[in-house]
Amino acid sequence: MSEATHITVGEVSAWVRAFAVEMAAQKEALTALDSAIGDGDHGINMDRGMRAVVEKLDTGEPPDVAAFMKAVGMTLISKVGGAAGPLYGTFFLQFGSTAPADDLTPDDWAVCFAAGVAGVRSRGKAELQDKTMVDALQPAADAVSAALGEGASFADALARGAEQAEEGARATIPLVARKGRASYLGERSTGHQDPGATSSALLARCAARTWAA
Amino acid sequence: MSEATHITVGEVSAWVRAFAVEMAAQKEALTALDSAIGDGDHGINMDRGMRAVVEKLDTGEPPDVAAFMKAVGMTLISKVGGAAGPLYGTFFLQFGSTAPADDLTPDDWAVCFAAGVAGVRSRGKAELQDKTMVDALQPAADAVSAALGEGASFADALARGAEQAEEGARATIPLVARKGRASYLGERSTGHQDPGATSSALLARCAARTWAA
Amino acid sequence: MKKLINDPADVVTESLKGFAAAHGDLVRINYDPAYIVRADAPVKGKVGILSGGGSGHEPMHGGFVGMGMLDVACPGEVFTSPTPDQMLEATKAVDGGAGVLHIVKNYTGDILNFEMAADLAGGDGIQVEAVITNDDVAVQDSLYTAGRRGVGVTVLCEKIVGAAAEEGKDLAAVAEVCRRVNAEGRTMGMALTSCTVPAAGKPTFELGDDEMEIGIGIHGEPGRERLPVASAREVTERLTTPILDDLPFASGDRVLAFVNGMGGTPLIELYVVYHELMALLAARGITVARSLVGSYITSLEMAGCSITLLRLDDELIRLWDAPVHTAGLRWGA
Amino acid sequence: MKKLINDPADVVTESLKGFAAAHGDLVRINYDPAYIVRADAPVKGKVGILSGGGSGHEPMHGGFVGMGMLDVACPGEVFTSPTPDQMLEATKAVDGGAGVLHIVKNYTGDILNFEMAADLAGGDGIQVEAVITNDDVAVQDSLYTAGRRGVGVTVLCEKIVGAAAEEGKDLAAVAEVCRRVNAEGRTMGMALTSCTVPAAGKPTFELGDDEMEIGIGIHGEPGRERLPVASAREVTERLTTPILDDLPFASGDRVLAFVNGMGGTPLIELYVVYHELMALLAARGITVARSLVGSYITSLEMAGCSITLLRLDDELIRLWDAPVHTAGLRWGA
Ligand SMILES: Nc1ncnc2c1ncn2[C@@H]1O[C@H](COP(=O)(O)OP(=O)(O)O)[C@@H](O)[C@H]1O
Ligand SMILES: Nc1ncnc2c1ncn2[C@@H]1O[C@H](COP(=O)(O)OP(=O)(O)O)[C@@H](O)[C@H]1O
Ligand SMILES: [Mg+2]
Ligand SMILES: [Mg+2]
Ligand SMILES: [Mg+2]
Ligand SMILES: [Mg+2]
Repeated sequence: MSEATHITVGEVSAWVRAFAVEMAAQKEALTALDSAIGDGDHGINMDRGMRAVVEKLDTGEPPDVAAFMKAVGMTLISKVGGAAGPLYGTFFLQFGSTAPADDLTPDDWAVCFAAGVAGVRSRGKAELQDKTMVDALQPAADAVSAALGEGASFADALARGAEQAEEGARATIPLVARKGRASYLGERSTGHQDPGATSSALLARCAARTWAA
Repeated sequence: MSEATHITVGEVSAWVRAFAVEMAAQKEALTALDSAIGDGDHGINMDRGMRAVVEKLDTGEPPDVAAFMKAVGMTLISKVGGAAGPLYGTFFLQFGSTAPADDLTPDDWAVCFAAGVAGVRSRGKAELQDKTMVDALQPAADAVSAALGEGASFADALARGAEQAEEGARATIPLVARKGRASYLGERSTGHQDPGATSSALLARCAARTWAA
Repeated sequence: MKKLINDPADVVTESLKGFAAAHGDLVRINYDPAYIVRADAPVKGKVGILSGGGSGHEPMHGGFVGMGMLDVACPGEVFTSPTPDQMLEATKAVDGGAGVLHIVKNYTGDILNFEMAADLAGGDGIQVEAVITNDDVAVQDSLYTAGRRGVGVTVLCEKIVGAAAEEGKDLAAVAEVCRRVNAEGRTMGMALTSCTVPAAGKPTFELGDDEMEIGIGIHGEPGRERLPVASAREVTERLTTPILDDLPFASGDRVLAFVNGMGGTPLIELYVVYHELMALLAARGITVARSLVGSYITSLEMAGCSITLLRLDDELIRLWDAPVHTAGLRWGA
Repeated sequence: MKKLINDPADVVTESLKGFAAAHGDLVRINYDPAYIVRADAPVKGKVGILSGGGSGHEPMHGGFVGMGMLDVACPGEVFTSPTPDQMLEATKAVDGGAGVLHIVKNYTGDILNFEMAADLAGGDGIQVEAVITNDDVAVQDSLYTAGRRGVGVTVLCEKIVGAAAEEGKDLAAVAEVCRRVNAEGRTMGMALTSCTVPAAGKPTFELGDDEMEIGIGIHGEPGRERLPVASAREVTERLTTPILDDLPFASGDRVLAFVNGMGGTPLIELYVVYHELMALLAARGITVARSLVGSYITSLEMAGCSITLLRLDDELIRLWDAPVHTAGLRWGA
């Protein structure tokens, strides 16, 4: 069991805001990836959505993690559109509705994150290896719980999660897409890293940075 | 008075067919002139029309000059369209309806040609110097009658007519167009030779060649 | 040249054949000489309405043949006026005994060919009146030009005059309505790209990636001025101001506002222009009583638009609203 | 990028405002969230018909809102599906108590957002059925793709289903008609040029002066194959054969033949393609009972076309012929 750190809504907010900064910074890079195998708007969509999230938060942050993450999810759902909007929106909604009333323990956080990933999978029906964000999110969720189970610190667990997410994103390069727009390309979708998996790996990396020891 | 040569329908036919050959040969050149100040189709229009005339004649030539020239005029009117169709059509129609029943004298020819020019002018309402075919046709008509009046041979008279027509066509270069599409350009129409005046000068030149001594 | 055509020499005929196949319920097509005529022509006792011109402006004119608009249209070669023999046969085909109105766009070629057709028809004892449209404010109207070109107002004339004829007005009255519409309407157009005449195979004029041509006609004639591309707001302003000043349109006027696409410009852009136009007219106190937005008088695949304003009165509104059933314009039927 | 727009970020909203100004008699527009709704919505006791998708396909979908077709349309950003909150508000706006049908083009983004909207609407006690259109034969339909894209048939669904709803059919019956139209229809498209998303500022794909792309979608997605430009005859054949073989259409079938322009291709060319299509269908013994030729489901200013064939029966013909009154399609009213 990991030691009982208290994860506050303030820390969760820092994580989400860090992700927003990252999406702005990586906007062009993500869009370039999407141009290769999609319709070239993933970076634009994610940046538009996370900007809206930050604007919303700046008008007043919800008091607890549950309400906070639900607000994030609803904002993404109503501002992004496309595939990424409902998928990321579902991730945050599920994370929020799984969160306890008060602060989170690392195990709570891992359970919430896993619930978010499960939400993405049931919403998008993607399996591992379909060349989607699931290929980054699922390894991250698994690595964090495993690490915590082995007694790792929350910081270490998140670091491992981020590594696995990045590894999973890189591993999408040789895959043939089976979901989303990229699947129209069939074989021609190989040789390119999936944009959604790439933005998801950044989400995991932001968590690791936020709670770094 | 000029000596009473007999101008046969066969000679008139040779003139018209020579003009058809000339229009095919000058198609690109005339179209280029029209591109500069019009819509770039004068050569296409004249070639299309004169081809149709020759096809019609090949199915059987009318017996006399009057019928012959009316047939030429009607064919141009029904095949060319645009400004040149009715104008050249009118020229040949008027030439034909002015022609006597039997062969023509040079004076008859001059009167018929002048009638054709008058027809063009009343149809198109163009004055001299308006930068149109009239600037070639009128000088040709005047020169031929004048020459015959001074006792010149038909061949010499036509040669003078052709020279004046060519001179008139060249003289359109500095003019500002006041009729037809070119007039939309206003001042920008100067510096280009008028395509219709150019084709008309070729008509006069073909006559001179046909009846050259 | 990138076009969905076969031999450039056949494009007009093949397109007519496709049109005939698609709209056999509305029209019959004669190919030699070429004209598109109302399936139920001639309509006994009704003034026949004929228009025509070069092809490449679709749906004008063939797309406007039908109940409440044209009885017959004469298509010429691309951008070349049709010929008198075509017009004569077409005139005969729609003479229901009340005479035939020729609606002629003001281009020398069209004028001369229509004049000859009218002479020939008169010779055959058919009463013909011709009305010339010349609404293009981009051309200065003076003794020293062939005068203003007939453009967007022609479409509105054809609709309104068609309704007047359906009402049973006589030839003189129908021609009078046509002259009034032309007198009350003004147009100006612009191009973002040139167009390519199939027979020519290359663009009629060259336009840089950052240039636009203001004051163009509908045959790729050069325009009034060439400028750097500008916003829809600025373009709309450049087209509308000369129109407003020319009639002039005044505060309190009721107008029909017509934003026309040149062939290659999609609706999403035309509605942006229409939005800008509404702002300009509101600022001048001009009321938009009716509107038309779409590609109705085109220049092949040219990208660009034209704006036409027509000052309306109650009669013109009633005639505009009257039922029309053609391939290109349809309502109330 | 040459377009008649202002700030690319405003093109959708400004175009909507222009549309609202031009068609205030037909529709009301809500801007936040954005939807275009029938002026007389909700129609008591009638099944509400909702569709939506990215903008840039005009007149689809907003141009099809009105009597006999859609009750409401949700426009997204250019080529980006709209959002569930939009769809939820739009669904509420047209629920006349008989439930609401969502017509969804098969793209992951559209599917996911519509699914969430349906969940939300269900939560609010509104009965919603969703039907997915997926008629694009250019995409192989397999477990290993997101499936075929929804394209031209969507337009025909919206017309026919709209008529079914006006007839008073209940939600299940209306949805059934929609599924039948989708099942009986097939489409394939091609591009002569790419298109430029305003926010991107450069063409979505590069195409040489002598190249065309066969099997494109309506978002500038790359197609099935890139070939040298060919005649209208060859292009029509390349689009039609896969359609005919896929359903398959058989001798004796009656079809609706729909030749659609992608936005930058003029009517004169679409009728040439239609003429070629008629020849191909006649050779197969297929009867063309109804037709539609024009630019109805577009890809911004892309030059090109798509061909859709829909197998008809008496009921579908009756519903197709039923009155419709929208900005984009109108007859019998
Ligand atoms: N069915 C799905 N399940 C999970 N992720 C998906 C699915 N479909 C698409 N994605 C993800 O969405 C990303 C594309 O997002 P984005 O470009 O914003 O949306 P769109 O494809 O609508 O333009 C893809 O890179 C992929 O990772
Ligand atoms: N009103 C007119 N009177 C006499 N000639 C004219 C008149 N208008 C035009 N033209 C002649 O017609 C020529 C153009 O012919 P063409 O290009 O075949 O017709 P269009 O101008 O219809 O394309 C001009 O060069 C000019 O000489
Ligand atoms: Mg994308
Ligand atoms: Mg010319
Ligand atoms: Mg011409
Ligand atoms: Mg997208």
